[in-house]
Amino acid sequence: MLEHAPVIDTRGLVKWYGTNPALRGIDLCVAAGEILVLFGPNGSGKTTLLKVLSGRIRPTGGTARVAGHDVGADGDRIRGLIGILGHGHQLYEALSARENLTFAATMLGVDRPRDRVSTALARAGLEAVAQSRVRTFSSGMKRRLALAKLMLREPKVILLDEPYAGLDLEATKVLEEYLLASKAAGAAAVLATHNLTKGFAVADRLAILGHGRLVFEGRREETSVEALRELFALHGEAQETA
Amino acid sequence: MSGRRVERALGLLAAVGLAIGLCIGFLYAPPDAEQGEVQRIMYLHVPLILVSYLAFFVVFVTSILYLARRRERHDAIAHSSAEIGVLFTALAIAAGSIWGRPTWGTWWTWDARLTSTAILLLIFVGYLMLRALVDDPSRGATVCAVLGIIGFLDIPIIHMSVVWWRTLHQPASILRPGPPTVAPQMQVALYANLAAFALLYAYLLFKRVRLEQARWELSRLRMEVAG
Amino acid sequence: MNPWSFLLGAYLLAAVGLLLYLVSVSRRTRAMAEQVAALKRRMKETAR
Amino acid sequence: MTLARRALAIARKDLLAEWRDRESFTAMVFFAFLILFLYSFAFGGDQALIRAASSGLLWLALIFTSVLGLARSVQWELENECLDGLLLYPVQREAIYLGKLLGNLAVLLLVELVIFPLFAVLYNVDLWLQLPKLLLIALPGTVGLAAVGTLLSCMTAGLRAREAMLPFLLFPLTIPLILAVVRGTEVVMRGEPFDLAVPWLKLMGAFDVVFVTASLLMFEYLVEE
Repeated sequence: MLEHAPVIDTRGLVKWYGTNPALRGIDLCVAAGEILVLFGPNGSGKTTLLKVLSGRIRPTGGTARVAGHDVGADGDRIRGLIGILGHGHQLYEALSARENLTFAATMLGVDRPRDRVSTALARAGLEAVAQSRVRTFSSGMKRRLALAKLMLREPKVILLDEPYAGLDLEATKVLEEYLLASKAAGAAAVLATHNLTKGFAVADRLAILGHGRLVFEGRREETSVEALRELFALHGEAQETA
Repeated sequence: MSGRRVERALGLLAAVGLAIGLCIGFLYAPPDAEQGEVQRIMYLHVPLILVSYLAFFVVFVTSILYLARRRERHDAIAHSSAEIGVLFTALAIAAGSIWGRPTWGTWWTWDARLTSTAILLLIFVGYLMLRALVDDPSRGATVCAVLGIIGFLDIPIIHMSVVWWRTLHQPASILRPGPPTVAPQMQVALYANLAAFALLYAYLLFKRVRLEQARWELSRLRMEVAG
Repeated sequence: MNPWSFLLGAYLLAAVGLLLYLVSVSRRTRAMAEQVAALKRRMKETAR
Repeated sequence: MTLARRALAIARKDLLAEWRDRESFTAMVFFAFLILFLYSFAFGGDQALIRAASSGLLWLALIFTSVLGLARSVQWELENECLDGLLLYPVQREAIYLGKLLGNLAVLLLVELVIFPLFAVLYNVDLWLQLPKLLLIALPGTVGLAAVGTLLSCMTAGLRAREAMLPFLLFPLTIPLILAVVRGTEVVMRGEPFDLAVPWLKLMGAFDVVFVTASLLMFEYLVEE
């Protein structure tokens, strides 16, 4: 495979929910070792775009290729390459932290699952509560456990949907370390958020999504938080949440 | 428009066919030796049931095609055919029930054929209800395609179980609809009516699919307006 | 019991049922066609 | 092989959660017991009458009860977007269906194991000697019920009227199964020769094969968006 071929490559991506348009033609490229941060107000199509990239939903039109595979056709293969952190934490509250991770490790088919699970728990700082049920966790701890689930392996593509929501400072640091490590290992990442400051800090490239279209795209050097904030205000209210 | 012309021709054919079927059923075929004149309900009841099986078979085939190819047309045919199938089974059960009153002395009896038709009606009423409950049209089409397929696959099993249920534990009823040996004139009447009802089904299906196409057209226009 | 009343009942019921269905499909189709036409008209107007 | 391992992991996770909370199991056993209890009042306390219809009454209670567990099993996955997470694993869809099916089947069988003796005690039915044969009848019946129920509960998940729709679709589709399992149980309970139950066993076998295969083939379409 070509070294510089984009890992994520979409052309004219369109998605309709019944009679409502969510994406209206998205052209996007993300290279290996690149972090693209996607800004956009609620309902601008960020989550839909990530879901299409993960192969979870089928696009209405256009093409999306991830690591050379078409998302519509090769769903199984793509799911093996992607690590995703969604809106919901996707954890089973009746099970303990370790049980959740062990289940995830089995489903992901990672090597030496026991060691992996222990390492991930340690990185997320959850060793002490590994045997406690997720139900007893605070929302910050749940987010960290979801993060630990993501860290069970090294995906080629990382998709993060509002990762900063409900994340405490310590956990934000864990997330950023993980992102940088993955980037160094050559992973491509798409991070959707409406937190401009935090998003700007980790981005290589930035894009703004408004009403299902890309209204801005550029490298970090070419812009500033202030310029982004103005652009963002044009396309919907910016919501600065810590 | 050739579609319209085909539809009109089918409508005409079905009307003529039904008229001929009625004449043959009432004038040409002799009254039944045991049941007398009432037996003529058979020329309504049996074609309705058989054509509704055909309708559900069409649902089965088009549902498979929809899952394989995701064409709106296949879903439109499946949905329309299911609706007509439900209408026909309901009418068949009503006619059978009216036939049962003078023959068995009750409006309803757990006769094998009547029972399995009733079960079929319940399954496909569920299909239509499910269709009405799902808001996203493509999700509704997929879910209903799955239900249409398993509903049809269930038919032979239902039929077998109900027949065993009625025969393994109690003697078969002596008076069953449809005499054991059918007179040739009766067979002619039955087949003529069967053909007429099949034509009627084709006509209704054509008409109903056109409604579905108009619905798709409308949602496509709405998409254009919105985006 | 007169067999003809049962015969008439069965056939009449079927006829009424089929006719009602036919009418319902026609009406639904017409309503849909009107909506399509109205939408097309509105699109033309906005295009101008 | 990996398919089987992952299906088992899903079923194990379901059962582990069920073991911790006993949410479905307790509700189901209590509900089934309540129905059995109510029969006594519906039949005016006539034990002989209830015994005569016992297999039908028993299975009716179990089938009504099954809806609770089947609906809960999917509802549980919808919380916190767990189902989305499950579908994002690099796992064949068949494994997910099989896993959910096995989990449902295990819970249903456990409920049956508790309800059979309860029924025997309540209505003075001599069941103990017949228990192995009864289980032989119950197993294929429960497999079919769980197979159709798992598929349908995924179809109706997230719908507006799912509580009503699941039984509305499940009961008519499983009528052959209900007939077969009721007649089979009747043969066993009355101490009739077991040969009489064999055709019903075959029918249930055919039902199970048809519906498990069809569900495996179609589950993929159902969870896709």
